[in-house]
Amino acid sequence: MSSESNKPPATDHRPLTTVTIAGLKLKNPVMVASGTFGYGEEYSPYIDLNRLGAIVTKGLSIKPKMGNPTPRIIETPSGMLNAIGLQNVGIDAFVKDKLPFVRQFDVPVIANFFGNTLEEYGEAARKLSDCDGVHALEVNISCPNVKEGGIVFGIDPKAAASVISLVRKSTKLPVIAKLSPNVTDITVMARAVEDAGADAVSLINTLTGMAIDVRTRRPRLANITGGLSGPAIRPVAVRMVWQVANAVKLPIIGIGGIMTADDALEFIIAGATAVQVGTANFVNPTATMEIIDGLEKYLIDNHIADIKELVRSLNIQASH
Amino acid sequence: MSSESNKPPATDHRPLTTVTIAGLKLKNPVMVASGTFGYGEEYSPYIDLNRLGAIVTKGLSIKPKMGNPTPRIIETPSGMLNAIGLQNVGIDAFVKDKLPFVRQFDVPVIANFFGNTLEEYGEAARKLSDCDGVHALEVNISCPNVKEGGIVFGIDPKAAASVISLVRKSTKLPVIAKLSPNVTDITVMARAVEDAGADAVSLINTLTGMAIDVRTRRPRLANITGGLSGPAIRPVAVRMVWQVANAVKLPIIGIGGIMTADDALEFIIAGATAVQVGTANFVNPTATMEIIDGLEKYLIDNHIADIKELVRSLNIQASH
Amino acid sequence: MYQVKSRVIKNEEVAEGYFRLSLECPEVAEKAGPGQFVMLRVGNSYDPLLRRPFSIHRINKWSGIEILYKVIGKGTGMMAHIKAGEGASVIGSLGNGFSFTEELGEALVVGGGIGAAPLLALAEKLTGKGIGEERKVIVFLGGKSKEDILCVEEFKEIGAEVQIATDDGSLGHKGFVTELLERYLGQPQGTAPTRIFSCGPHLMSKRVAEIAKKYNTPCQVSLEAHMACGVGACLGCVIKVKGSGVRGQF
Amino acid sequence: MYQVKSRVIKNEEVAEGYFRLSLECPEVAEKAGPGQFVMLRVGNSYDPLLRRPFSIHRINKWSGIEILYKVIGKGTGMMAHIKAGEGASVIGSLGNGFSFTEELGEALVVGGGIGAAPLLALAEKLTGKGIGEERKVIVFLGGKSKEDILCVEEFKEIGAEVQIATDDGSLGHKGFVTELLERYLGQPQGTAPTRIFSCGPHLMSKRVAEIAKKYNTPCQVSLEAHMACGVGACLGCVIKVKGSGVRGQF
Ligand SMILES: Cc1cc2nc3c(=O)[nH]c(=O)nc-3n(C[C@H](O)[C@H](O)[C@H](O)COP(=O)(O)OP(=O)(O)OC[C@H]3O[C@@H](n4cnc5c(N)ncnc54)[C@H](O)[C@@H]3O)c2cc1C
Ligand SMILES: Cc1cc2nc3c(=O)[nH]c(=O)nc-3n(C[C@H](O)[C@H](O)[C@H](O)COP(=O)(O)OP(=O)(O)OC[C@H]3O[C@@H](n4cnc5c(N)ncnc54)[C@H](O)[C@@H]3O)c2cc1C
Ligand SMILES: Cc1cc2nc3c(=O)[nH]c(=O)nc-3n(C[C@H](O)[C@H](O)[C@H](O)COP(=O)(O)O)c2cc1C
Ligand SMILES: Cc1cc2nc3c(=O)[nH]c(=O)nc-3n(C[C@H](O)[C@H](O)[C@H](O)COP(=O)(O)O)c2cc1C
Ligand code: FES
Ligand code: FES
Repeated sequence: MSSESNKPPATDHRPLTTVTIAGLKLKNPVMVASGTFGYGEEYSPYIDLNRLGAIVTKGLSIKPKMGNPTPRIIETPSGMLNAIGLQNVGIDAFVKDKLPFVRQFDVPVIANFFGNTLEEYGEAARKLSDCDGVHALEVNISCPNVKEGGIVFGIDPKAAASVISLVRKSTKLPVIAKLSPNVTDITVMARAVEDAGADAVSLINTLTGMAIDVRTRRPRLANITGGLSGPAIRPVAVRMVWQVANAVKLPIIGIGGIMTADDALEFIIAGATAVQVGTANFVNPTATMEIIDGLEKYLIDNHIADIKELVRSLNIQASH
Repeated sequence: MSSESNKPPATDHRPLTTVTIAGLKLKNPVMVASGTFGYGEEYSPYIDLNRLGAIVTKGLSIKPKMGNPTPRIIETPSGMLNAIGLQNVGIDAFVKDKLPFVRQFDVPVIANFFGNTLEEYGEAARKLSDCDGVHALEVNISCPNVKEGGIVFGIDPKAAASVISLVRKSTKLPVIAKLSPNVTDITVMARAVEDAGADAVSLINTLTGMAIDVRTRRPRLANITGGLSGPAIRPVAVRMVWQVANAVKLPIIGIGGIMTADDALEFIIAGATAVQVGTANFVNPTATMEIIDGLEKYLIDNHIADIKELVRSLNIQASH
Repeated sequence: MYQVKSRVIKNEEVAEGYFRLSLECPEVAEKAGPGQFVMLRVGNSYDPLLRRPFSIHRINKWSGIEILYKVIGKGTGMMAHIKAGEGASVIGSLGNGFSFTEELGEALVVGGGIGAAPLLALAEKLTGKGIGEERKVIVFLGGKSKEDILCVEEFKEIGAEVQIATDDGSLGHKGFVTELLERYLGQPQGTAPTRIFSCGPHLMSKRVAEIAKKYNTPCQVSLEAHMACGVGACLGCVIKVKGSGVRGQF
Repeated sequence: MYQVKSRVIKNEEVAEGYFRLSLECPEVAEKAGPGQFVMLRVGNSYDPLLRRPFSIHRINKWSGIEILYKVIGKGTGMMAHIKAGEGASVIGSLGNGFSFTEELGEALVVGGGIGAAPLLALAEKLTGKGIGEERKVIVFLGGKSKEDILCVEEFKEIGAEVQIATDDGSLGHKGFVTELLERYLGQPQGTAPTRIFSCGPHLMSKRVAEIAKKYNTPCQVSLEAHMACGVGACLGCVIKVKGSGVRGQF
């Protein structure tokens, strides 16, 4: 009774769900994660793209990339391993063939990209900044499937900082650094990219994993190792978001195994200003819509007028 | 037809399943993991302890430890988070009250232990070596739930090496270093403990994770963070075992999400000489027995005379 | 204690959202006592991963046990799909269960919602009587609404008196079941040794304990502990362990 | 393409380990063609996590579709537990499916084991005939044993001729189904445009392709690709994508 009456009265208006990440205003904090939503068109028959907070593209590179041999995807308990190998059409074809489709919609487009060398990161950033319809850049320094040295950027704070500084200099767009979870201390990486000029961090990318076919005694992925995603990794992702929230001031985009609104709320309460939904798109193409609705319902049910009040609201006082 | 006739004839005898880890001979490579099997008595109504490769005890310390407040355990997709906080009866009570029970069985006992300081590791190693019925020591340098500084040992190669050197000097028993997966490069840790005199490495301990109750906006574990175990982490564990197998010569004990014989085989093929079964004990107390039977069946079905032939047998040649 | 692959005899919805599962497991049944529980697992999915604890609802000594469960999440949702003839893995029986002596003359049994589950096995033992002695068993059942009042017929059949309370007044007294208990204890009492047994949600148990303090030792079973192993091996639940059995919050 | 929460009409075991699932999903049915597939999900467990692809077995234009599936692992094991009235999530219809023109005079339809599933919808369309034209449909079914020969009656009912081969000779010709196809093609042929359609295990498909090379264009559906999304979004399966539909290995 008494706790009920302490609550503020239910708001008359719909709660505010808009958030701003690095100057980019989003209708709501729910984006789709890179590599899990194609270039935007693939899921357009199933959901209204206008309702998304933002669309993050498949990881792009200067040159088109064929990716790895198959099998590229296998299922694991409550997760999946992928070793797509960053297959993509290349930035030029993206701008020419893919961007016009998503530009039709009222949704910010965040271009996820990577380079095989430091210089390529700069060049890609410049190219993407020049085209019409890209609203922010997400720098993938963390893909575990590139063998050309890309991995180094994601796990070494100095290398990560050098990539982000260069990208920062090469674009006027907001720069989001996407962090790898395959590190001892994610806060060191977050601080490094913060100092190097990133406007936001997104985390986590996939955990490196592996599975073996015991009949053939061969790896189940042609690439041997791959990236683990899905609900299995969510506890690790939430922990890292919480750690980073306690270490840097940058806005955080939380990613990893988000399937439902409650999952998204875990990340937001832990410290994320926005979230990305990845593997869930495959399982349930309407997951993002359900999450957006679920967040709004949570705000109403809990008498919260603005979703920003939830960000970093974790209460760690012992309860007894 | 032709591939069939290329196979060696089925062995007349039962295949060999014995393995040797750091001089310790095991009937078979299947142990129970620390903290998931109590002190041995708890599961004795359900399985024949004599059939186990070895029993690893709950993590022991010089002084008894109360552990963390509850909730200490929560379920996550295909996994669980625990923050027991290394509750244990202490080495003296273990020797007096617990060891006599397991000593009745024909099974090697591996004492898992930890210290809050470097000195405590040495003292604990000495104490455990003096008592009758402990056959090897597993040094937990990696528990994420000890806040007194214990975590440092597990993620810093120099600190890990200093612990292992000291333990090495303090005992004549085989020394197994148990590694944390919460590091950028597990091979660096494995090499550090190899150089410091470890006889074997066991991996992985739990991944640090976290979960939030979105109704109360509190952590679901009283300790805030906990260790993720179970099938969810298996792909990460298999990957790390494979990496370590390519980096050190030490025998490896593979741990992480093993539920079935096929899971155990993944680790063995990746490079583990033996395995430990943890969370699976809770789900299926007879898991170890089924795994032991399943390994033997696999050897027979695949015409393999000795399980040692399987260790590090992963074929990474492209198949097409 | 055993781990058995038991066969499902029957799995039927006895009320909206409540199922009764009959399991063939003579070994477990033989040793089982009221207030004890089993750890159950159906299917082979790893989500949910852990076994689920369920009180023993009824014991059929030579054949098996029954479980009464409420569907609330993934685990119980999967249980609701199990068909007769299929397998379920049972670990049990665990916990020390309810205890009373032959001399007990009057038993006041208080159940809230699904908390009625273990009380049927208890009532069956209580009404089984002592050595030639007469024993009075009153069962107080509470719940949100009439759908949450379980096993009334079963309790009556074995000779227990049943008193009912619902929050919405759709059946019996409108109010808390503990009010019925208090009213009863407020009346002039006989001299027979009396004991209260209860199982239900946390708040109900607390109130029972308060009431019982004045009159007798309460004996409670909590259905709200989170358990990973159920046998004392994981140290996840901070419970007193006796032998290798988990004591629950008695 | 739609994602729909469809209602299960029926889910019955039609042969040991083989089930037929009828789903109410008029939107999907309306656009569906033979050789297309749907991505299915039942329950809310995350293990298995991904949807499972199933060929459209039969199309009931105004109401829904049928799936014929073999229980082999966790996903299909869970499907076998779904009851009429419950929900299943369907994404479809996906893939380009089988194609043929009105002129087609003779269709040789080859199915191995569960590969028969998509062939019934195909045969129904094939026997539906062209504009006033007569069309011959011969269905060649192969399997390990007679239990693996599916839908013989259904194929016959719609007017197809059925030829059977089993590895163990328990039904029809003892040997491979491709031997029946070869034997048939070895006989003197008419002049009607002929086409081979096939669906089955990898080795069978390979052999069909070899045989077909001499005679015609084969058209194959593989049931062995691992798919995460089924719609071209994950790039997990290296398949040609047309529009947003996945082409499968046709
Ligand atoms: C000793 C004991 C005896 C019990 N006896 C019965 C009984 O006879 N009949 C009955 O219907 N229920 C009983 N329960 C409660 C039952 O175990 C839970 O309802 C069940 O585990 C929920 O599983 P789920 O997967 O359907 O729900 P979940 O999806 O796991 O969770 C739904 C809700 O149930 C809670 N829950 C989850 N796991 C547990 C757990 N291990 N223990 C308690 N709560 C949990 C969660 O916190 C959540 O609020 C008993 C519990 C205990 C500890
Ligand atoms: C386009 C297409 C159409 C299909 N149509 C049918 C059909 O009509 N009827 C039918 O019974 N089956 C069909 N299949 C196969 C069916 O998808 C698999 O049998 C099913 O996914 C197995 O799921 P499971 O969880 O029971 O098995 P799992 O436990 O996942 O695995 C058991 C075995 O099945 C294989 N498998 C797992 N997932 C897939 C997958 N996504 N695709 C293919 N194989 C897999 C595994 O490698 C393993 O060998 C089709 C597959 C494809 C690609
Ligand atoms: C099939 C697949 C492809 C991916 N491709 C990319 C990519 O190109 N660039 C990138 O930064 N992340 C990529 N990711 C990682 C996701 O964006 C996301 O960080 C990760 O999957 C964790 O989120 P989830 O658990 O919600 O999927 C990919 C993930 C998957 C499953
Ligand atoms: C409840 C619980 C308690 C544990 N306690 C210890 C411990 O005391 N010492 C230790 O080295 N590891 C401990 N572990 C880690 C396990 O030994 C094992 O490394 C880990 O759980 C991964 O294996 P699994 O996935 O098979 O459980 C514990 C794990 C669990 C689940
Ligand atoms: S549930 Fe494991 S000790 Fe209580
Ligand atoms: S299954 Fe995702 S692209 Fe084919």
